[in-house]
Amino acid sequence: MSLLATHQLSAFYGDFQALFGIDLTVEEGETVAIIGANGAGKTTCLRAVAGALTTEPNMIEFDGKPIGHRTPHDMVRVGIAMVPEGRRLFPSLTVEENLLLGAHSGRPGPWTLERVYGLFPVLKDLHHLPAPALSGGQQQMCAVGRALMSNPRLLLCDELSLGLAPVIIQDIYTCLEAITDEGTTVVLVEQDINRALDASSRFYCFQEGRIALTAPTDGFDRDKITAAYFGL
Amino acid sequence: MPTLLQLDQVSKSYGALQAADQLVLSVEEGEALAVIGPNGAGKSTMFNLITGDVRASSGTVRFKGDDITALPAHARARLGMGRSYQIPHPFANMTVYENLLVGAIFGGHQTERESYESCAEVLKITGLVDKANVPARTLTLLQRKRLELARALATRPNLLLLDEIAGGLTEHECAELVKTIKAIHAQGTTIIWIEHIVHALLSVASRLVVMNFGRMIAEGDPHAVMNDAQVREVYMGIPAS
Amino acid sequence: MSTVQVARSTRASRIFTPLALVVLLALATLPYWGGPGDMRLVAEMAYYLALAMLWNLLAGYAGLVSVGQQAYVGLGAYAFFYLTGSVGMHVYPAMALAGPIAGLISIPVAFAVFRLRGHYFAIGTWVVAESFALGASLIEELGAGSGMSLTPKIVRQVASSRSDRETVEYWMSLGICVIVFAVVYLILRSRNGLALTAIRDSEPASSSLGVNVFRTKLFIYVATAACTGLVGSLIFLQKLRLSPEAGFSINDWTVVVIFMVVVGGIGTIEGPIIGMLIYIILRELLADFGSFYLILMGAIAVLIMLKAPGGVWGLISHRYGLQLFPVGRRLILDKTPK
Amino acid sequence: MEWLNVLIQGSLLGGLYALFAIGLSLSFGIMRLVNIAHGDLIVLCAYVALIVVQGTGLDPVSSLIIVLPVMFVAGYLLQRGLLNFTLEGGLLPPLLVTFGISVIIQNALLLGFGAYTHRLQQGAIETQSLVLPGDIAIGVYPVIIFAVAVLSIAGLQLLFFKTKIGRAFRAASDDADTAELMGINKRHLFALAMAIAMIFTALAAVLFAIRTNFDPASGPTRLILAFEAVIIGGLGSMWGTLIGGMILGIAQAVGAALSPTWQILAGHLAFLVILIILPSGLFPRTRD
Repeated sequence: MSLLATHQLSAFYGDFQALFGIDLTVEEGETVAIIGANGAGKTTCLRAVAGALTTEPNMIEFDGKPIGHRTPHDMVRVGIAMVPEGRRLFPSLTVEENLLLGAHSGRPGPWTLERVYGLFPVLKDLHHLPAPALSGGQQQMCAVGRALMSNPRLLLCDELSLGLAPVIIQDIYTCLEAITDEGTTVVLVEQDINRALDASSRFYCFQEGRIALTAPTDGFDRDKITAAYFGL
Repeated sequence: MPTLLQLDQVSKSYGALQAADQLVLSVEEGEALAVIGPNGAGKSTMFNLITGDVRASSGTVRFKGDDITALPAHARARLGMGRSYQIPHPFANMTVYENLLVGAIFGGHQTERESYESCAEVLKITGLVDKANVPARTLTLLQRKRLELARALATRPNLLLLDEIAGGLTEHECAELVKTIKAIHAQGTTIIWIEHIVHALLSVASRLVVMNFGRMIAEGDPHAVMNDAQVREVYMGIPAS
Repeated sequence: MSTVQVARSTRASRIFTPLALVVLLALATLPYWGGPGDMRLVAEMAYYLALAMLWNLLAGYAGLVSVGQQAYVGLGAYAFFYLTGSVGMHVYPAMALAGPIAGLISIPVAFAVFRLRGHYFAIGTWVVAESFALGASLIEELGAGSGMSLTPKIVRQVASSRSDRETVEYWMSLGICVIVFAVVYLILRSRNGLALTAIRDSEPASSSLGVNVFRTKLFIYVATAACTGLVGSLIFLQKLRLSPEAGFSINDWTVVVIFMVVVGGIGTIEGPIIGMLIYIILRELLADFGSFYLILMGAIAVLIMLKAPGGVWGLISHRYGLQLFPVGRRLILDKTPK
Repeated sequence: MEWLNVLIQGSLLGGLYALFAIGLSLSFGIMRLVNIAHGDLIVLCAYVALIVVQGTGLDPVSSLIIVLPVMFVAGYLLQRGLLNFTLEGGLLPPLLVTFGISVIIQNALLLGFGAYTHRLQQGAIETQSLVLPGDIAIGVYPVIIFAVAVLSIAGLQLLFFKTKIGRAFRAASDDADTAELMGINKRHLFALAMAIAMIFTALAAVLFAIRTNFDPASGPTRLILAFEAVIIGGLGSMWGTLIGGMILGIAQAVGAALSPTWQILAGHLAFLVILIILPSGLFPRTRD
């Protein structure tokens, strides 16, 4: 049984349909990447899985149970956490408070404040600062740490590399490896294709709200993806 | 050719975030300029600084030789700037034709009667004739993007700023759009186009600017710029080897 | 010969317009077949409709959700009482000046309250209205807290007998309602109306197409204030007595009006008419139960806002696709059959 | 010395206004809800206290034992059952729904209790006063109200900055949608916020009703005073609300010292002037 499966997942923003019948599966312990151009529906798909968009119950199945109708805070309770695009830290909370907020649902598990600080030592040094005082890379770490604090079985990461310098992105992806080594399942949305493919074992390429291509990452001709993606 | 638009050391910061950092850019009349860069690189911010949606923290913006840094967006539109938004902002409760009419009357200095023909022409160019009398809220994303273009054209701009209007198009639709933009350009409209679909850009643009972290990191002949190692790394994540 | 044409009427509107004219004509002859009670009721309906259309223009079209329009009812009324009583002006020129005076005062007010956004704007306008009320109660020349009355001499300028006066004032109410309707309708059909609808849907896009958002809103605010002032002078000509509480009453001149617009359908021309009728019918039916009709009205407004934000007219026009007062345009190209 | 007296009396009066404002500031700050019915809820609380006092023979302050829990539950239900549904879709729904509630409360009270004025009697404390050097007489009761305001705000600060639920309030105030993605039940949290707001509203109501007469139409004036305190103070901190209340109180006291009829108008004018100079108040929220 897959940890996550979507069945003909469709999603709308008002009158506008953003996803058309997405079928994807994610196995426990896997890291799966979703890539595609702007507006292809990647973020929408993550938001639907996180409960931020209303869908039919059966469209999303988690651990064998239909959960498509649940609210976002319920999703956290069953074990789905999200690192939203653009980090979305709470500006009036300190770094530590942001992390503690991630633990609001009280889901038990290995991740505690100490372990998150162990993963991102820089956050420990800055724990009393308000979140906006952090650099982009530190904010991203804080956002990942905040999601981890809910001890998720499935971690959804939206554009971790957005607006960050390459060496910082490298750091964050190194940490992500440490997280997946714990057995946490990860779904990555990235526009930095190589980064996404390096970190994942399988990928889905989205186009106009549909899955255009899916394959294991290993041995896949990257130039082909790049060509398809950019039309170069 | 005379310079149409000039940015001189234009910067914009939001607190600690430097959204535009010392931008210097000069666009000649009749040029077609392409802008690429990762998400969050500051491309749309540059557009907003040009059109006046956002005021510069420092630096000057010149249009047709005049300093327009202090002018509000509507005054700049009346001087001959038309823009599309990356996320379409249709006037949802007005018909497509009425959407155009706003541009024709206020940005294009036409009376309502004078504008009939030109609005009809724009509808034809942008393939929205069949949708002329439906409320804009019923349009699909694709049609909304076309409406963005159509509305900007209705102001009869000298400078047309296009922000990702080809995103999500099929190969064929993209080719159609390129044809349209080429035709607009051929009529003498200066164009600045932000897009991720590089091949579409390159078939129209004669110059390419690459942005990252609010700065311009490369500029020049499109093919030369695309082969630049730094650009490949920043834009596509292909490590310089 | 142009091949491109624009049509502005709809089939429903072509049927409805003569119908509306017939109703108006019938109402105009009411003094000849109705009693004074009927006339008073219809006059009240007329000035409430005028206020509702004005608030709808302001909030429903220009997005300026003011809860302080009673300021201009009061200002218009005070201007009228002062000009007739203290200055000694004749009733009609005084009434003609009441609107412009309210409009003039609204300009500096606009520059102050336009600095406020959304909720702050709403509260700010209310405080301004309260300040005018308190100000009026401090000024001796305006009768301070006890207010002013129209002397019999002034009242006789309208007509010498009471019944004639009621007839004239009835026609004035009807006339001013028609004038306000025409002003609102013409503004909405004009280029300003086009700009206004655009601004309501998206301010940034309007600016990017050359619409001066601030000036358009200012124009609407001032025009609305002037018309509201005119209506205010008319209301208190009929009431004969003016006090700060009565002139600047938020409940009478704004809350009730907001309910009419919301229940009828905000942002439509038809909405205020329907909302006014619903309010008057409710009030007349429940007249024996004190202020119970207000509780019901409040509950209906809450329900409408939650379940059908488009109001009663929104429900009707959505179901039947009706537009009785078209402000839209249809482009007719030679190749496209309509 | 006369002006010092004015300053002190005005500041103490500001304590009452700050109490009026706390509930409004909470619902405005946390869920961006502009509660037009806030003033009428204050008056409603006063009538609930009146019923309790008349029914049980308790004195007004002791009646809080019953009034506070009742209003806590009422606040929770009001938000969960009604107001939560107004929060999507812009400015108009919350404004008009609370307008509707305001009219319903006012007229229901009018039908139930008539237009008569009422007052709660607490006894001798209402009239006792302290005399400070320089012949400045300060009422004991206004000092108590001011102290209650300070303690209330201090208590709320503790709640906000030292508890888990307070952290959740602050997070939801920053960005309610992201807070939901982090496991916070927005609807429950907002209802709790309104319940807490109602506690302070009830507290303010009883203290106010001991001091001043009230009738079914007393609400809107309290609403405006509360709004003015909140907006002058800015949404950045609760202490700002207290300072906003004090500025309002002082402006009114100065106005009243010039001429008694100027009291309320002076407050409004001070409010408008501050708002024109600083549209987001003295202590604005750093990000909105």
